[in-house]
Amino acid sequence: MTTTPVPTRAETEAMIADVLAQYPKKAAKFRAKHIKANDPEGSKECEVKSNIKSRPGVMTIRGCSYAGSKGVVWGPVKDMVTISHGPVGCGQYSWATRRNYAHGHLGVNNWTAMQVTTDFQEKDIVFGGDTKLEKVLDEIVDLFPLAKGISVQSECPIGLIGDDIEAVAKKSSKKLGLPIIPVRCEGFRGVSQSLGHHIANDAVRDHVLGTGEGTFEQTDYDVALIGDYNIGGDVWASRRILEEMGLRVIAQWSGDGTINEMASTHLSKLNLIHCYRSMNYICTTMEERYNTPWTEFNFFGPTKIVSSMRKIAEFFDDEIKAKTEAAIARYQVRFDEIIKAFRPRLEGKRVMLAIGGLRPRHTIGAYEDLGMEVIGTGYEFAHKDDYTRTYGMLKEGVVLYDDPTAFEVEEFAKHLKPDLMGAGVKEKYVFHKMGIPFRQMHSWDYSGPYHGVDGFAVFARDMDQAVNSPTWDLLEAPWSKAGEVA
Amino acid sequence: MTTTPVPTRAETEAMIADVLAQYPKKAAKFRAKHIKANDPEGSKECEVKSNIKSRPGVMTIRGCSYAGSKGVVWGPVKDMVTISHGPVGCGQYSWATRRNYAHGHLGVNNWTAMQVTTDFQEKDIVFGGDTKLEKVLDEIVDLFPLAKGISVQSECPIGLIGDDIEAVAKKSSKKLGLPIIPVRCEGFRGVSQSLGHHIANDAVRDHVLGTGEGTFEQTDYDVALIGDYNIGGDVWASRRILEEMGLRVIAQWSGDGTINEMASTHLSKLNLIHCYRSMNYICTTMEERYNTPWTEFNFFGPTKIVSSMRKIAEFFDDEIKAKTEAAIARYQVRFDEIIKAFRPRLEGKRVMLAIGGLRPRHTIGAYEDLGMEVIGTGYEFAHKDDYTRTYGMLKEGVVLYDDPTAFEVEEFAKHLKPDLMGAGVKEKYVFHKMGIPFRQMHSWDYSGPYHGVDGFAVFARDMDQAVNSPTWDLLEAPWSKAGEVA
Amino acid sequence: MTTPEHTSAIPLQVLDHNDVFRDEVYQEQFENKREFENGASKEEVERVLQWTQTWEYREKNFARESLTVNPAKACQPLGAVLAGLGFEGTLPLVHGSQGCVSYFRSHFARHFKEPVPAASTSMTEDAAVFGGINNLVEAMDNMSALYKPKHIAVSTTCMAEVIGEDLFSYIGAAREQEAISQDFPVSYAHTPSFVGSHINGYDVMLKGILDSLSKSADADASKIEKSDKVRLNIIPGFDTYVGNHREYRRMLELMGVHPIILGDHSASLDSPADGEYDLYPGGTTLVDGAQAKFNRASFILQESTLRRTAELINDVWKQELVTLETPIGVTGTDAFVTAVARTADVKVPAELTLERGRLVDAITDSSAYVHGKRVAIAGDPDLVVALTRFVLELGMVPVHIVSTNADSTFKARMEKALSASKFGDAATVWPEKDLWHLRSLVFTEPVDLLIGSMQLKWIGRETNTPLFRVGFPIFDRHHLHRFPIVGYTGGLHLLTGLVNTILDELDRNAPAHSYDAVR
Amino acid sequence: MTTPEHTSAIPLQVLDHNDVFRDEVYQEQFENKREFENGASKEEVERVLQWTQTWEYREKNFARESLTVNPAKACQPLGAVLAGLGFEGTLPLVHGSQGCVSYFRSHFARHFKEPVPAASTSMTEDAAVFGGINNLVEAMDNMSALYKPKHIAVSTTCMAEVIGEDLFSYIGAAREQEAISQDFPVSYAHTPSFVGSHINGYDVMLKGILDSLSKSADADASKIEKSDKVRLNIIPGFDTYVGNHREYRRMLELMGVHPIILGDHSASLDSPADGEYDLYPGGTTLVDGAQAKFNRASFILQESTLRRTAELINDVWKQELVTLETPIGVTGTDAFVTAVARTADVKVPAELTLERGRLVDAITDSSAYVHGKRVAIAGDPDLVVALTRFVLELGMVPVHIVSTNADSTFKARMEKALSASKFGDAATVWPEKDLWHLRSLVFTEPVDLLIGSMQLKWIGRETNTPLFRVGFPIFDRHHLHRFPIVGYTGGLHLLTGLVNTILDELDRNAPAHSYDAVR
Repeated sequence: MTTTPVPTRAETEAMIADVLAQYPKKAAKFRAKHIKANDPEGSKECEVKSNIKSRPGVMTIRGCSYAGSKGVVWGPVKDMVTISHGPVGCGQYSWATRRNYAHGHLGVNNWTAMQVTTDFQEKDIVFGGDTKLEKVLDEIVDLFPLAKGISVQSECPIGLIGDDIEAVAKKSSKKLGLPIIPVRCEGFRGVSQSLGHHIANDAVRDHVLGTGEGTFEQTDYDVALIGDYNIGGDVWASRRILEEMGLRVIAQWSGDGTINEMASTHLSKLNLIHCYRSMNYICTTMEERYNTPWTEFNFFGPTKIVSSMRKIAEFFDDEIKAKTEAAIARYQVRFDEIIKAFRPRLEGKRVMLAIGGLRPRHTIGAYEDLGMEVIGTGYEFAHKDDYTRTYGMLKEGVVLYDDPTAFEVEEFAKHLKPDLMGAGVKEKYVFHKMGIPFRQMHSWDYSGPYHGVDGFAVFARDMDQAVNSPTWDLLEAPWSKAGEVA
Repeated sequence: MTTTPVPTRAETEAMIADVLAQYPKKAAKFRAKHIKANDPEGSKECEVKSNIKSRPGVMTIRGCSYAGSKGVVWGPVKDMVTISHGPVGCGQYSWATRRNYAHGHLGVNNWTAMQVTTDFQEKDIVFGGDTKLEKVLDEIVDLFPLAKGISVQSECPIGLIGDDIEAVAKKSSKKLGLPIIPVRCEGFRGVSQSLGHHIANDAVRDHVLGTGEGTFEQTDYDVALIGDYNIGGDVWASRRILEEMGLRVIAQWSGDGTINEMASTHLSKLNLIHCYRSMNYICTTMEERYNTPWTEFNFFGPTKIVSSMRKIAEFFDDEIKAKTEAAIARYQVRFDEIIKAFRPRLEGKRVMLAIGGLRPRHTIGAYEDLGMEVIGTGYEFAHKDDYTRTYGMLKEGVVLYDDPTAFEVEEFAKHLKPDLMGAGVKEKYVFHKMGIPFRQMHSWDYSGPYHGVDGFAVFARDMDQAVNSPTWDLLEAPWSKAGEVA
Repeated sequence: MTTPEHTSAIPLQVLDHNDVFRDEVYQEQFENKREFENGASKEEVERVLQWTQTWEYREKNFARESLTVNPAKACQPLGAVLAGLGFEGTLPLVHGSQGCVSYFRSHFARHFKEPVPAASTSMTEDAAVFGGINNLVEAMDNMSALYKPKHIAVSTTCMAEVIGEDLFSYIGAAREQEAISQDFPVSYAHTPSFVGSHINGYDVMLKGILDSLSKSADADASKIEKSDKVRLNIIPGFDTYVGNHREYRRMLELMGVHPIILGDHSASLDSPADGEYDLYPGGTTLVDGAQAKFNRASFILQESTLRRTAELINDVWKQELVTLETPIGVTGTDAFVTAVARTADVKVPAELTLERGRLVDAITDSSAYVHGKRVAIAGDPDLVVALTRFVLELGMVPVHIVSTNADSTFKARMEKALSASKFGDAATVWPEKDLWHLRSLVFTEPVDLLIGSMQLKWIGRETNTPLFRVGFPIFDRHHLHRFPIVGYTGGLHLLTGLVNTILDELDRNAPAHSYDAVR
Repeated sequence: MTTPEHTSAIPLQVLDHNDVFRDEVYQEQFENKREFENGASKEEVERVLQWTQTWEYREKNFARESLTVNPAKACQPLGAVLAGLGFEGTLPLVHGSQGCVSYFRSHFARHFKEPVPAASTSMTEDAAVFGGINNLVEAMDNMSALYKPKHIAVSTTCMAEVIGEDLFSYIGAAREQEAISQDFPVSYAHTPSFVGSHINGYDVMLKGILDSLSKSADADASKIEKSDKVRLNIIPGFDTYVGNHREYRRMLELMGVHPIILGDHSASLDSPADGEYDLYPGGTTLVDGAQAKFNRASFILQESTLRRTAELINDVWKQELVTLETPIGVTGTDAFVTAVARTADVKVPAELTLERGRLVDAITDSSAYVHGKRVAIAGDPDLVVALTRFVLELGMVPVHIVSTNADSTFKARMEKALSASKFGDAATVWPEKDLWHLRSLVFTEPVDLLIGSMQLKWIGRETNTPLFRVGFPIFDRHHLHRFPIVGYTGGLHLLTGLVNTILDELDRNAPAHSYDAVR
C-alpha cells in the first residue's frame, strides 16, 4: 500500500517551479498563474487563474465553444435534431462519443447519437451557407417528422463569412412550425468549451425557456435536475434518489431531456444543479425571471450523496425529510456493502485528476469514501468560482493546475507517482505506457453510471479494476535494456 | 463449357492399366478386379468385384463395422442412449459429425449428438469390461431418465477379451426396465461399414422389431421410411413428399427416429427403402416375418423423384394416385424454376464420385437433371447387388471403382479432369489443392437436405457454388515456378 | 459437494449501465418521465419507424440535396495529423481553433488506443480579426521547448482558411523570431475542412512533408548507404492498419528489396507499454524522406487519396511512379508483388508463393460459407475498391457500395472492378452518399453482411445484419488495426474475420438441429 | 428510383436446413410425428431439462464413477499420426482395424481443413486370430509403391494391442521380405487406445521417431553444417496451431539461434492450393531429427504431454533438457525467451522486447473488458495450464477448469499457477472430468465466457455463454489454427479474440442506450 504523503506546499511549489523552468519565459510566466500548491483557505497567493486563453503549441486538453454547446448542452436533448452547421469534421468527431444516454429510437424520436450536418463545401464558404441551411431544415422536417425542434450549432466559418442564421431560423421556424434555435457557438469564440455552455444556455433562455405551459398537473414537489448529461446513465441514477425522496423531476437538463421539459422548467419549485459550470447561467436566469430557487448538489459517493439529500430536503416539508431519511437509511446498507468490498483494496491510493466541468472537485468525496486521496486536480475550463469551491476540499500542498498542458500532467505524474490518474481519452494511453492506472473521467471509460447509489458501486468497482489490474505488473521485461538476461 | 466426352471403354481400360501398373504385383492383380470400364449391359468381363477386404497400406477410404452400426444405423435413433463400448476414440471421432438431424433436447430426450462411452482403461481390458458396463447402464438411467432404451456398440476389444455383453444387457434390461441392446459391431469384423449395417439390422430384428404394438390407429396408408438418416434434414424433405401423396409415415429408420417407431414398424403396409445397402436386411426380414412388401425409391432430383412417387403410388388406390399426380404437378413448377436457374450454369459439367451407401448411383439422375454427367463412380462398401443396379445407369466406358484407394481417386481425377468431385472429408482437401471443385457427398458438406423437392434446390445451389466458385481462378500465381515475372 | 468453498478475487458483483437500468424501479421511472416529455405516442413512433424502412422513405431519403446524416468521412486536417505522425520526431501543428486538435487527438486515440500528440495554435476571436501569426510563432516556441520535435508538420483548420492565413510567411516569421532555428525542418499544407475529406488532408500534408524534406540538406544522393538492394518507396496513404506498414516492409524484405515506407505511423501509433512514455517512438526517418526521390520508384497504393503526392513524384521528382490498388486479397497482392518484382528486377521468393498458396487454400476451405453472400461495403474510396475486389474473389456478392468521400473517378474504378467478375452485377455504387442513405438501402434491399467501420453498427443492429469491421474509425473493437489486411497475410486475416463472422451468425440463428459441430 | 435494374450473380435464393424447416408444413409434420414417437410430454421434457440444470443434478452427475459423457480427449494413435506428420516424407501407418485410420484422417481433416495421409494395416477377423504380420508387411509394400514415403511411422490400435502384436519383429520381417529396404527408416510406437489419450500417443510416437532417427546413418555430428549459431531443439508437442511452429522459428531466428522444431507439422497441415497435391509438403527433416541429439539443448513445451520424449532426451541422449510451460501470454513467453537466451547465451533482441511491450500495451487497452470476467477453461492439460496463466495475467477469474485427460500431476501444477495470482482463488480444478460435468458446473455456477474447443459449443448455447475457441478440435470455425497463440504475437491473437468476443456479446445484449460507439 502506498503511503507517500501529499507533498508539503513548499515541495509542491518546488515541483511546479521545476516544471515551469522548461517553458519559454513568456509561457512560464503565464502558466505560473495557473498552477498552485493548494491552500485550503484559498489565500490570495494560492489563487489559481482560470478561464484565460491557452498558450499556442502547448497541447492544451481543452476543446472549443462548439464542443461546449453542441457536445455538452444541446446534443443530449433527444427529441431535437442538432445540426452541426459548417464543415463535416466537428460533427463527425463528436458523433456518439460522449455517451449521453437517451431513450428513443435513433432517427425516429431520438437524434442524440447521430451526426446531422450541413457539410459545407467551398461554394458554401464563398457564397454563404444560409440557402443551404434553409434547405437542410426543410429536408430534416421531411425525413424526421417526429423532431420537436432543431438547433443550429455554428462551426467556425459561420461567424467568419457573415451568415445570418438567426434570420434563417426565424423564417424556417415559422414556415415549418417548429422551434429552430440558432446558436452562435463558433469554435474560435472564447477560450474553451465554457463559453459554449454560456452561449447555449443563453440560446435556451432566448428561445425555449418558458415557452411550454406544462403537460402535467403541478405539485409542490416539482423540481428540475440541471446539469446532468446522463453519461452512462448518470441522470437516471440521480433521479431515482430524488424520486425516492418524494420529489418529482419535471425536467432533465439535458441528459435524456426533451425540449418540452426545458420549455416547462419555469414551473419547477426548485432547481437542482449538478454541473454548476455548464448550467449555472440558466439557474440564475430562472431565479431572476421566475424566482425559482436553486441549489447545488453532489451525488458522487455516500458522503456527498447523503449531505446533498439532506440539503435538498431542507427546501421541503417534513414528509420529504422523513422520506429522505428513510432512503438514506436504506442506502447506508448498500454503501456499507460497497465500502466493505472495495475500500480495503483502495485504501491509501493516491489520485490525480485533470478533467472538465464539476468532476475535478465533485468526485473528491467519492474517492475519500473509498479511502483514496486526491493529490492533484485541475480543470479544463473552470472559472474562478470553481476554484473557490475547490480549495477547501483538499489538503494543503495538493497541486492545482488550470488548463494543464500535456507536458504538465505528465511531469506532475512523474513527480507524484499517483496510483490512479483520471483524465480524458487524449491522456489515457500516455499513462498506460507509463504504467499508471488510468480512468477516463469524462466518459467514465465507457462504464457508468457514477452518480447516485447505483453509480457509486460502479465507480468503486471501476477504480478497483484500474488500480488492482494485474496488467501493471507486466510492464517490465525480465531482461536488461540491452537484452541481457540474468 | 467443358465438352470433353466420356472416354471410350478402351481408353478407360488403358487409364486403369496405367494406374494399376504402379501397384506391387499382388495388389495390382487384386485391385484389377475392382476397377472396370462400365458396360451398361453389365457383362461378365466388366463386373466389379466388391465387399472384399481392402489391401493393407493402400489408404482405403473405408471405415469399420462399428462405424456402420453405431454411426449409421443406431446413432440416429434419438431417444436411445448409444454407448460406444470400449476405448474413448471411436465414440469421440464419430461424435456429432454425421449430421443425422433429430429433434429433442440433447441429453434430455435426444442423445444423437453426444458421445457416451465406457472409456476403457487398461484394467478393463485385463479384467474384462462387463462390470463397468453394468455400472454405466445404471448411471445412464440415473442421469438420463427419459431415455427409452440403450444400445451397446462394441468396439474392437470387446470381441477380443471375451466380454459377455449379451448377458449384461439382458440382466440390466430386466433390472432397469428398459430395452438394452447389445451389438457386436467390433471394428475388425468384416471388411467395411457394411457388416456393421447388417449386424445392426440383426440387432434391431432380434431385440426391437415387433415389440411395439403401436400407439396409434392404423390406416391403409401407413408406410415406413427406411434407410434415410436425415443428413441435413433429408428425411423431413422426403417425408413431406410422402405425406403430400396422402401416405402416413409411421416410422423413420433411423434419422430422427425413435425406438417406438422401430418397434411398431411391423404395422406398416409398405416399406419404402432409400438406402438399400444399409437396410435391405430389415426389409427382407419384415417381408419374411410379416409379409410386408417393400420397394426401393430415389428422391434425388426431379426425374427420380417423379418416377419414384409414381412407383410408390402404384401400391395404393386411386385417391393416392390422384394426390400423387397433383403433387407432381405442383413440384414440376418448382423443378422448372430450379433447373432454369442452375442448369445453364452446370450444363456439360463432368462429375466423379467416390462415396458410400446409395449415393454413387442414386445421385446420378439429379446430376443429369442439371445437365451434368457422371464420368466415374464407385462405392466404399458396396455389394454385388449395388453394382448390378449401377451399370445400366451410366454410359459405356465410365470408370467404376470399388473401394478405391486415395491413390486411385487422385490418379483418375488427374486423367479425367472432372469439373466436380464428390467424395468424403478425407478426400476433400486433396482436390482443393488440385483445383478441382469438390463437394462432400456423405455430409452434404454441412449443407442439405438433398432429398426431395426442397433438397433438390439445395443440391443444385451447392453444385453451382462449387463448380462456379471464382476461387478456382486463383490457384496459379502470375509468375513462374522460379519466381520470374513476365 | 462438488465444489469447495472459496472467496472470489472480485469482491462484489456490480451492475453497470448494461444491466442496472433493466430493474423495475428504473423501468417505471422511464415510463413516468414520458408525461414530461410530451413525445409522440408509442404507436406513432412505431409507425414512423416502420415508414423509415420503406422504399417510399428510401426515395425521399435519396431525394435530399443538402442535408447530410451520418456521413462516413471526416475533415482534411485530421488526415494531415496522421501524415505528420508517419515521420520521425514529428509533431503535427494545426493552425486554427484549438478545439479541432482536441477532436483529432481524441478521434485517433479512440481508434488506435494510443496517445496522439498534436498541437494547436489556439486561435480565438482576436486572431480571427488580426490573423494568427503570433499564435503560430508562439506555438513553435512552446512546442520546441516542451516537446522537442525534430520536425513540425503544419496544417490548417477551416477558420484559418476562411481568413486566408499564409503559412509559408508565418513559418518564415517563426524562424526570424527564433521560435525555431533557420534550418529546423517545418513542412506545411493548407487543409481546409470544407474541401474534400481526411484523405485529401493526408495527401497534401504528405506531399508537403516530402516536398520539404526532399529539399533539405539530407537530400543528397551521395549520402545513401551503399547496398545491392534496390530501394523502393511504398506510400500506403491514409491507412489506419499499422500491421499493413509492417507487412509491406516484410514482403519487400523477403523479396530482397529495401523498402522505404513514406508515412510510416506503425511505430507512433503502436508503441509499447514499458513504463516510459516516448512521444516520438518512430516513423519514416527524415533522412529517408529526404532521399526518397533518389530511390528507383514510388508505389502509390491509394490512388484516390494520393493524387497530389503522385503529382509531386511525377512532376517534380520525375521519379518512376507505380500506382496500384491497395494490395488486398489474392489478385490485389499479386499485382503488387509482380510490380515490385518487375520494378526492382527481382524474383518472387518461394516463401511468398507459399503464402499465396496458403491463402488460396484457406479461401477454398471457406468458399461454401462466403459464396453468394450479399454484402454492403462502405468506407474510404480506395479501401472500398480494394475490399470489393477481394469479396468478388471470394464469390461474395456486393450489393450496396457507399463511399461518402469518393469523387467522380470512383464510379468508373468500381465499375471496372465489378464488371471483371460474374459476382459484380448485383452491385450499385453510391459515391457521395452517407450512412443514412445506406440504412435505407439495407432496409429495402437486405444483405447478409455489412463491411465497414464502426459507424455502420447502428445499421447492423436495426437491420439485424452482422457487421464485419474494416476501415476507420473502429472505436468499439480492439486491436484489429494491429494486424495487416494487405498482402497474403492480410488476406488471411480478412478471410478469417469474414467467414467466422458468418459462422457465428449461422450458429446464433441455427435451429437446434442445425447447430452443427462441423462447418 | 434509387436503384437500377440488374440481374443477380446468384440466380435463386435457396433455403437450406438452416431455414427451410421453419416452414409451417414442416412444423406440422414434426408435431404430427410425435404420435408415432410416443415420447415424453413436452412438460415432462421441460421438467427434466430444468432438473438437469440444478445443483441436485450436479451432485448426481459428479457421483458417477464409470460413465463418460462428452469427454474432451481422444485416443493414443490419433496423437501418433500427428507426430508422424511432423516429419519429412513421413507416412503414418496404424497397425490394426482400418476404421481407426479413417476416423483419424477425418478428425484431423475437419480441424485443419487439410488432407491427412495415413495408412492402415487393415486387420480383420483372421488377423485377430493369427496376428497381423502379413498385413503389416503388405502395407509397407503397397505404401512404398503408391506413396513413396521417406519414412514410415508405425503405431497401433487397441485391437493390435489386445492381441499383443510385436511391431519390432514385424518391421524386421518387412525388411526381410523386401517390402522395404534394409535401411529404410521406420519408427514405431505402441499406442493402446485404452491407456492415456491422444497426447500420450503423440509423445511415444515422437519418442519412437527421435529414437530411431537418432540411430540412423545421418546421426553424425560431423555432418552438421558449421555455423556460429547455437542449435536448439524446440518440441511443441501435440500442438494443433501450425502458426505456433512458425512463431517458435521466427522468435529463435530473431534471437540469432538456429531452431530445430522437432515434430513440425506446420507445412504438412497447412499446404498451399496451387494446382498440385503434394503428399509430403514438409516437416522436420530426417537429417535434423537424426542430428537433434547433438544440439545444445531440447526445449519441452508441453510437460504433461512429452514425458517419454523427455526421458529419451534426458536418459538416452543425455542432452540438456529445458521444460517450460507452453509460452502463452506475457510471462509465459518471457520465461521461454529468457530460457532460450540463457541456454544459447544470446541477448534478447530489441524487436522482441518491442513486441512484448506492444502486447502489454494491448492488454492495458483491453483490461477494463476482460478484468473480473469469470471463465471456464477446458482442454488438454498443458494447454489449460498455459491458458489459465494467461487469463490470470489479464485479471480474468478462472472458475471451472476441466481437463479430461489430465493426470495426477495436473492439480498441483494448476494450483501453483492459480495461487500465484489474486485472481486464482475462485477456481476449482477438475482433472479427469468430462464436458457433461462441465455442463453442470456452468449451469450451477455461471461464467461470462467459455474457453476451449468446439466441443464446448453445446454448453455455450444451453447456458447462453459465449465460447472463445482455443485448442482442439475446432471443426466449426475456420483458420484459427493458422495463427500463433504462443509468443507475444500469439498473445495478441488470443487477447484480440477474447476481448472482441466479450465486446460482441456486450453489444448483442446491450440495451439501445448502451449500444456504445466507443469501447
